[in-house]
Amino acid sequence: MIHEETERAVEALLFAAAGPLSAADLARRLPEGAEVGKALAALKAHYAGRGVVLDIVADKWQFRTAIDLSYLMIEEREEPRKLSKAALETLAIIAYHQPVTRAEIETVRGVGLSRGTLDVLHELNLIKLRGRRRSPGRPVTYGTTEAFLEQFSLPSLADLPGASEMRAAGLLDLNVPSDFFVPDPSGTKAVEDPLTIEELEQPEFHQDFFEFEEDRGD
Amino acid sequence: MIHEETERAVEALLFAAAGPLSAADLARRLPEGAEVGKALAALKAHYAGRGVVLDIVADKWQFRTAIDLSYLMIEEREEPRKLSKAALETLAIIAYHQPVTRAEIETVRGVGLSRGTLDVLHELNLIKLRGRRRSPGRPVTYGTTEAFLEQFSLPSLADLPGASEMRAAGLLDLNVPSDFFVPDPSGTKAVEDPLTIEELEQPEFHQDFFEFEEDRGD
Amino acid sequence: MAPKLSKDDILAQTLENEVFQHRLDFDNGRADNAPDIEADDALVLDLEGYEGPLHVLLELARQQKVDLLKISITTLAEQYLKFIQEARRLRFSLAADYLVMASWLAYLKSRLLLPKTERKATDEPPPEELAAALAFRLQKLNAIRKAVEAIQGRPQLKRDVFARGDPQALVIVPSSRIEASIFDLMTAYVTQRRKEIDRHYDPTRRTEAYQLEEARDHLRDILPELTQWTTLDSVAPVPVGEHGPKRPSYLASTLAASLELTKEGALSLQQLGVFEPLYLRVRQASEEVAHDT
Repeated sequence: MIHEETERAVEALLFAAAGPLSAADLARRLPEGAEVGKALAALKAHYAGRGVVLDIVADKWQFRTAIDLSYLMIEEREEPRKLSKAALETLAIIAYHQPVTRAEIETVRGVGLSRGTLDVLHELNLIKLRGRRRSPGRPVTYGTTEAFLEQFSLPSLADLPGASEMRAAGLLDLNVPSDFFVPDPSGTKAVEDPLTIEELEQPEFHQDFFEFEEDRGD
Repeated sequence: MIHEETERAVEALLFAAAGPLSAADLARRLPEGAEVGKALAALKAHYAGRGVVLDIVADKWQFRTAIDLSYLMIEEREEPRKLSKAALETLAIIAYHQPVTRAEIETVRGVGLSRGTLDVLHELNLIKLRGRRRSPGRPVTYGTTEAFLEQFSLPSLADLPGASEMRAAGLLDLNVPSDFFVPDPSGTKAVEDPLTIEELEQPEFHQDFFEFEEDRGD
Repeated sequence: MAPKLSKDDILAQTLENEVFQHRLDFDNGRADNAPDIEADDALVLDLEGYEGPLHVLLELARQQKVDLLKISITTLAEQYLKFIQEARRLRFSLAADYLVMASWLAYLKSRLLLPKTERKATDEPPPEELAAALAFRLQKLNAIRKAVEAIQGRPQLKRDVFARGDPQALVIVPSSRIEASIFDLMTAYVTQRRKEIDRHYDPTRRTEAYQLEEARDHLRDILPELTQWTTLDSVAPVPVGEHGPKRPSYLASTLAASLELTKEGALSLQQLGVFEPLYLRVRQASEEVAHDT
């Protein structure tokens, strides 16, 4: 193996390795007789002063970013959040069945809704309070927000995939009854009253309301 | 920021990052006015022929080991999941014809698409739902993901091998000429109106709503 | 127990259909005497390797070694028909779409072979156009097959090229974006609705089916009476009262039973065309002789 090739090979191995490698580790992965020491020295010289340097720690070699550039490494990077299964499921029901009450969400899910789930969805601004159902107890109804449409790149609620798309995507199989029906959330349902301006403007409203409902629910 | 410093900074950021970074991603982390494009070009030239090279995948930049050194990377290699012939063909049709509906995939292959095929491609994060075709029934369309471009080392969809030749020969046209009617026992007939040349040439036609966001982000 | 048809009912019905009997017999005879296409050169039959009829056609077309747009569709049709014939001879169970394609190709071939002057003017496009369209479709599939090879030939991440093995994680700030696609949302929705359906499963709502066993017995009982072509409609029992199986169930099970009896060689089935009534008749000795030769 000519020297230049050994240098390239060592460079690639150190780069792709999951951790620091010793000269012996490198030699083991290269053809016999490869001059690993010489290649490491050449690489160290090549990278000197660059944004990435070749470091030796406890007899093992590793590429590191230059110390003086560490300020760049703490630059924030946006990582999309992962929703819990319960939150995603709740969001899906709110999206399709809106306006929907908490009790209705629980009926579809078959389990009680923990407070945290709705909180998370509120916090991410994916759901909002829509109004009050004109039924006994006048329960508050939930719906999705503009941010929800943006998140899923939907021009409008009418563009939420319906039963035929679910079927096309292979989600509905033959075991699903033929009368399986996915509601169209864009339809107008005037069976609820809008929330009053006062209710909406009270910053504590959400909080209080949740507490209140939680208490009643238990 | 002087040019040399920008180059070092970009080098360090690309090395440290867990995935490919776009020029915009890099610019956001650097002082205003940093000439990222120039730095990237200089780095690409600097690394040319070395054991590690600077690649463009999915319109983003990433250091990767040189392809001729793959034989050394035994410990790092992950055998890619073996895809069935049906899955590979489906993936190719989605890649070259996107956005494409399920019915169109079936028309090209002449057989119905089994449920598992799309599932596997979804699971491997190679395909995604792109939007809905603006045609009767508004069928859902599929496209490939960034992970697909990363997996197959493609700078962009325009770099799909042979795509321009296929397009020139009319082979990427989703219309079947004349009243072609080979019987289709799967019962899945494309329910779409044929697209006119004008429609195909309108940029916003192809732009399904799922892309809004990407476009806005750039 | 399923109500039986009286002997008189069957007789009246068969008499009405007297006119059909000859036609049916004629068609039947012709089908039996159709000359076998010779299976001379050994075709490699590996249906498992093909996804569908279009894939088989493409393979055959590639053997002609000419531009896919210039292949001879009549040759291709012959090759395909031979392939299907051979597959059936070797008792491969063929999926319906292979047979549908075979009959379509046979039809197309016959139209292509007719001199232009003899062709009746129909609403259908000229056969040359259909042939060109088929060739184009094969070319498209072929292009995709080449694309598969081209894509697989690309340097693949973690197989041919490798990214940094130990990236220095940048500090991550959670964003308001969530990692969920519309597909995830649909899946989450369907999962729950399915659970809901399962929870509300009501076994009393089950509809009763006409048991296949019962249908078989019923058909065997009346078999000796079916000496003339008789419609499935008149053979299948009619529901009595509100309980018990519905008419479609009677029809379906009787059809299934008649297919079984036909397979056993006790019965003949005949249909004049798609969506036409199905006719049943007890198998006659002469038929069996004709079939064996």
